[in-house]
Amino acid sequence: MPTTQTTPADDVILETRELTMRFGGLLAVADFSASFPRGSITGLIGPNGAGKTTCFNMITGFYRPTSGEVLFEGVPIAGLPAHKVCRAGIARTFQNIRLFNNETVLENVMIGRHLRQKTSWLQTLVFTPASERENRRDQARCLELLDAVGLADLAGEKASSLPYGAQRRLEIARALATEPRFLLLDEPAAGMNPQESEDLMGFVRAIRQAFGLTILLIEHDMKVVMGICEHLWVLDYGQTIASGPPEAIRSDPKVITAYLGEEHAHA
Amino acid sequence: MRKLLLLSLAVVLGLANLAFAADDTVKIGVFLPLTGQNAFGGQLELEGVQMANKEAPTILGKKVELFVVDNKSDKVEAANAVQRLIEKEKVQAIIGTYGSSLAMAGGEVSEKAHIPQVGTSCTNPLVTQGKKYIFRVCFIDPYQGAGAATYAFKTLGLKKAAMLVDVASDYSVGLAKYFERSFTKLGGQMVGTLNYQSGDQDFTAQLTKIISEKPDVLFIPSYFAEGAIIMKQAAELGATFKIMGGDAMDNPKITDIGGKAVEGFTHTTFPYDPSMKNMSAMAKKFTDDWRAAYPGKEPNVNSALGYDAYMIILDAIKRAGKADPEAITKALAETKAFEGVTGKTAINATHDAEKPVGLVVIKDGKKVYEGEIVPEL
Amino acid sequence: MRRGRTILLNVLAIGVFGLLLHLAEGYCNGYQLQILNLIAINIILALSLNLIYGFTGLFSLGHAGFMAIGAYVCSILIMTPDQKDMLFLLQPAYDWVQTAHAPFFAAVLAGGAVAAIFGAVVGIPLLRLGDDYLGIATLGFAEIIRVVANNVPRLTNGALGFKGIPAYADLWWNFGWALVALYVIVRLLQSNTGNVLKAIRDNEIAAKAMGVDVFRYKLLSFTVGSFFAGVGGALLASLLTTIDPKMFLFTLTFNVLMIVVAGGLGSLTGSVLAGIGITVLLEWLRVVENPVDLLGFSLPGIPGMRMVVFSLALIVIILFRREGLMGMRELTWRSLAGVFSRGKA
Amino acid sequence: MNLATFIQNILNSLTLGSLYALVAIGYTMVYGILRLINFAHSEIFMLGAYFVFWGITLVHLPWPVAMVLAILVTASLGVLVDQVAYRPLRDAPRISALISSIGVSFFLQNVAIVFFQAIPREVYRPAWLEDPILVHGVRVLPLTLFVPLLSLVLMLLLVYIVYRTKTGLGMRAISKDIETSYLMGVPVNRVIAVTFGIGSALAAASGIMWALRYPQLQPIMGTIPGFKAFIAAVFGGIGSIQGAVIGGLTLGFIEIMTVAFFPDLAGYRDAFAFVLLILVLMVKPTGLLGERPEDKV
Repeated sequence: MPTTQTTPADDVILETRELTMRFGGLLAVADFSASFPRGSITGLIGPNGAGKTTCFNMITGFYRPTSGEVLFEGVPIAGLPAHKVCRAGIARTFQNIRLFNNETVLENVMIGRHLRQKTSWLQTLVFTPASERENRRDQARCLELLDAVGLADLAGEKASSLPYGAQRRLEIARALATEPRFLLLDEPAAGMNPQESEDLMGFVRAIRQAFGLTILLIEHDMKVVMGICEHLWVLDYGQTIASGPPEAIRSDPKVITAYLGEEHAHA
Repeated sequence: MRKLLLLSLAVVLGLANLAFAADDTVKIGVFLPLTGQNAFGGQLELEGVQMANKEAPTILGKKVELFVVDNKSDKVEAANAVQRLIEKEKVQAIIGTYGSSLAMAGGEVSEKAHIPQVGTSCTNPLVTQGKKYIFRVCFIDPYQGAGAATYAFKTLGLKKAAMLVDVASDYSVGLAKYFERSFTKLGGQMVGTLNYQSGDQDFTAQLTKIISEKPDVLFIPSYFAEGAIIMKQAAELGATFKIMGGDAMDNPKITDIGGKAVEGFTHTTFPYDPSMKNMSAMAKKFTDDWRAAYPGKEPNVNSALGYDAYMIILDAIKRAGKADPEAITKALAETKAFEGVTGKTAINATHDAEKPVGLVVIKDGKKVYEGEIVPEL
Repeated sequence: MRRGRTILLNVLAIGVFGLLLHLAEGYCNGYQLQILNLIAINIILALSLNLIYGFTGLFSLGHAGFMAIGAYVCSILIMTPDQKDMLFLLQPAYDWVQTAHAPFFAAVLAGGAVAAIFGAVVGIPLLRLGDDYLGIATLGFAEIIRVVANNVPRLTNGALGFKGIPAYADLWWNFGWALVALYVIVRLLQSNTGNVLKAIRDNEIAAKAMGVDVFRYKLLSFTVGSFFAGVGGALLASLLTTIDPKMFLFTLTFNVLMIVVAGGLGSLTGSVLAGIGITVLLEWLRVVENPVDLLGFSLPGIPGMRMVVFSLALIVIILFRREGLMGMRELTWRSLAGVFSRGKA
Repeated sequence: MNLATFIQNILNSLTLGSLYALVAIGYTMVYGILRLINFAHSEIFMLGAYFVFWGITLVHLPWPVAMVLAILVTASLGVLVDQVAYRPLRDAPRISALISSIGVSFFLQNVAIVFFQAIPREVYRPAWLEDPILVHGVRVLPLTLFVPLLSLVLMLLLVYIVYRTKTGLGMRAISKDIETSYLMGVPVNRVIAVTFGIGSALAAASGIMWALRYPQLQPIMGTIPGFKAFIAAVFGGIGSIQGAVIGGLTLGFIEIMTVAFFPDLAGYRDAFAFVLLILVLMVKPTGLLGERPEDKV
């Protein structure tokens, strides 16, 4: 299996070792071993049904891998429940947007703050200074985040009333509120027009910079993938078929076969 | 939409106001279970009350007006119903109810409001315990349970008894206890007590067990609805023991529903039954009037108790000379020899009616009034 | 400042409300007071179920069970040992039941607390179940409580239940507790924990991804809801002065559920309004069972008609206004002000 | 316990269990397709039994004719209930339809109380069902055998409909994915109506047999059997017909056998169903044969 280590191992923030997922008889992901350098933007690509989202679900604790290990900053996290993975510093978005539709934009982001809050609701009951202070501080912080994604004006709107692109950005803002060090984006550009995709690329780079993130994204829009990813992993039928910098992947015959079928590979 | 709601509200309120009454009437409230689990008893008693009202529509020259409220076999509703009768309809006396727990829930309210209440068939001792304003025209369960036990042990010579008890019914649990107490005191042996819960319809498991214990008599302190099915199932399972029950089994439909299975079934009751041989003049009049009023429908003891509850209040008003709640209460407590359909009634110190325990046996598909028994306590 | 004004308005409203209660106490007759008291208790019950179901999305049908627990615990504590001596006719009470005694406030609190403990204990296994399964399992829990109450006469006096429970639950206690319930639940929902509960309702998976320990918060909501269900049951016991297992049939839960749905799942003010409306409606509907003299025609009263009309009303409400009175909206000072200023315009 | 008593208990369990199973199937069919707990099912059950009664006493129909007619009338009633009270709520949150079904249940029960009155009524039973046969000291009522047998026939008929007819195919398609079924041209509303019809027919059949077995008619007679049958359906895995049958039989056996072996627990009998249910759900959160809905992320 081709693995190209571009940075020294001690600077790897997340590493998967032979991560495997079986659903009954179906092998969804087989022996996915990858490592993600701190501060990088990595793409996970492959045709539909290749097992990309399954990888996300295993890393973020939604699935317990059949076998294999996930190391986050050297600590094994595979099999931990999702909320503990998030607490450890890994946040994600979803392919089909999952917002809290009946709540306001600001409330959506505040939920991301929740796991970093120290005061309990019982303190809110009697208006203790500590809880009041914390709530004020976190609201201010969430508004900053919304400002960063360009949604500050819509803070009081119901999340479901936002246009599609704004919903995607809100989902990212909400993920950022959990103070992650590793962010997984599942098809962030889906449903966007070329201009929006262009903006998205700038946005992703900007948040990496601003929040000191390492980003892993699933994306079908090759322009986006090639535009911002520094490294790519390619899955097909659960198997890792290629890995490397975008230029190398672009010309990899195995990848072309996977995407376009056998005859194109030799064309 | 909202306007429509307001409008209909206004109409409803308007209707309520139409039901007001003039001052020269005596108002008697009736709260009975007309729906829900005890409805069959409540409906029969209501018919008795209504017939009494038809026969004696006035007292002291005033018209007697009835206010009927359904307590839905539910205690919360029973308390509400009495509250409503007292506050809204301003009744001077209350009749009700079938079912001890309902009577107690309503009784708390009457007691607080100082309005006399006369129970129809609520046989638990607690109903009148420590109450000044609560009376009843029926006897109480310890007395009835002892009557059944005496009859089984002494008269029929049955030595081994089993019971099938509804644990969710205070009536059933209480009566069972008193039967057991008397039966063992007399020297009988209890070979098994099995339980069920109100509303159950399959008793095969319990009955199979009881049959295997070979008792001489099975006592079922059930309500009529369950009692009839129990007997039917017992017969199907080949039971040969005698089955006995309490006053709640007294219902004209018992032979319709039970068929051959209820043949020989004996239950205690208040001393009235249309099949009574040496009927008092009062009972005879009631029976004839009933048959004239409701052709094709036999009178029963619940109707008779409803009738008596109404009449005993009127009797008290007559003796008091006025329809004031306190005066009615005083007169009720002093009732010594009220001639009712269910026999000559005296109200004792605990406000219970003292009357003999009657016995009914099903013979050849008919209810036969066997006579009366004096319980040996 | 807007917040200061809200607090001022709230304090004022409570003051006015207190005055109204005082007037009601003086001028209302016992029947009307009874209805007012039932309104307060129904509001407590509806708020607590709305917290569990409307705001956290936990389909729970176990309210009658928690109410039963609260009612029994409170009753045992406020009845005097002498009273209990007389009550337990068939079998004597356990010694600790016989001797336990507490003042009313503590007894209600204890009723709520024991219900909350039960809530937590059954919640731990049951809250892992999905919606309908949770509903049926909690309904089962409530039925089990009732069956046990029938079968442990030394604790509950079996089917005979308790009579003559001291009637401490007056307007002040009932509405006082209703205010406490309203305050606690409002503050809980306004806190970020409240946001988390609503997040779980809206999208459980996303909530997990946001680091929410979903199970813990479900348990929190369920326990707080059970607490107030227990409080409601305790107050009901003292208001009615008599309880037995039959009172806590599953229809009781459905009555509460109906209030919550009619008011709007996820609207506290909706629950309050529907609590008032439905309690009053149920009383008014008695009219349809009374004989009516209408323009010389006399219609006989039909027993059972009330529930026919009531169930019909329920079906019509759900068919034509499925989100209930308020939907997920709340009546706030701001929205009220909005209504009035629009009225002027 | 001697052998005769034991066999007697088995027969009792079988009768009770097959009745539960039959009612449970009605719940499970509707739930499988609409994810709706049809609380009105127990009232349909009650009405089915009453219709036979009216057929015999008012119209003087022969018993088998009255029975078939009652089943047909009840089936139409079930379809009507769906059309009036559930169909307008297909796109509403599921709680709406649930509340509606509670409303319908209250409504039908109280209408029955108003019109039929609460006094229990007798049930006509053909004589050949009543005369016991003695087999090696065990009394067997033909009725005790008739009930499970007829239940079996009805269940087989149902399995045929679901797995061998086009309508059955539609039902299975809808229960998998209602949206896609619309797109694939399944006449969804008609199939749902048929489902309600069949479910209600089964409820009527079981109501009639229940009334034969426990011979009494009451407006509230459906409540407890309906409740327990629903538990049986959930226990077996709601949505699965086989599950409903297994659940119903298991419940029947547990209720009877626990009382038979532990008579002191008879007072707790109504709680067995729930204890059992909760225990099973702890281990299998969707019941014995229930399909685990895929946790799509």
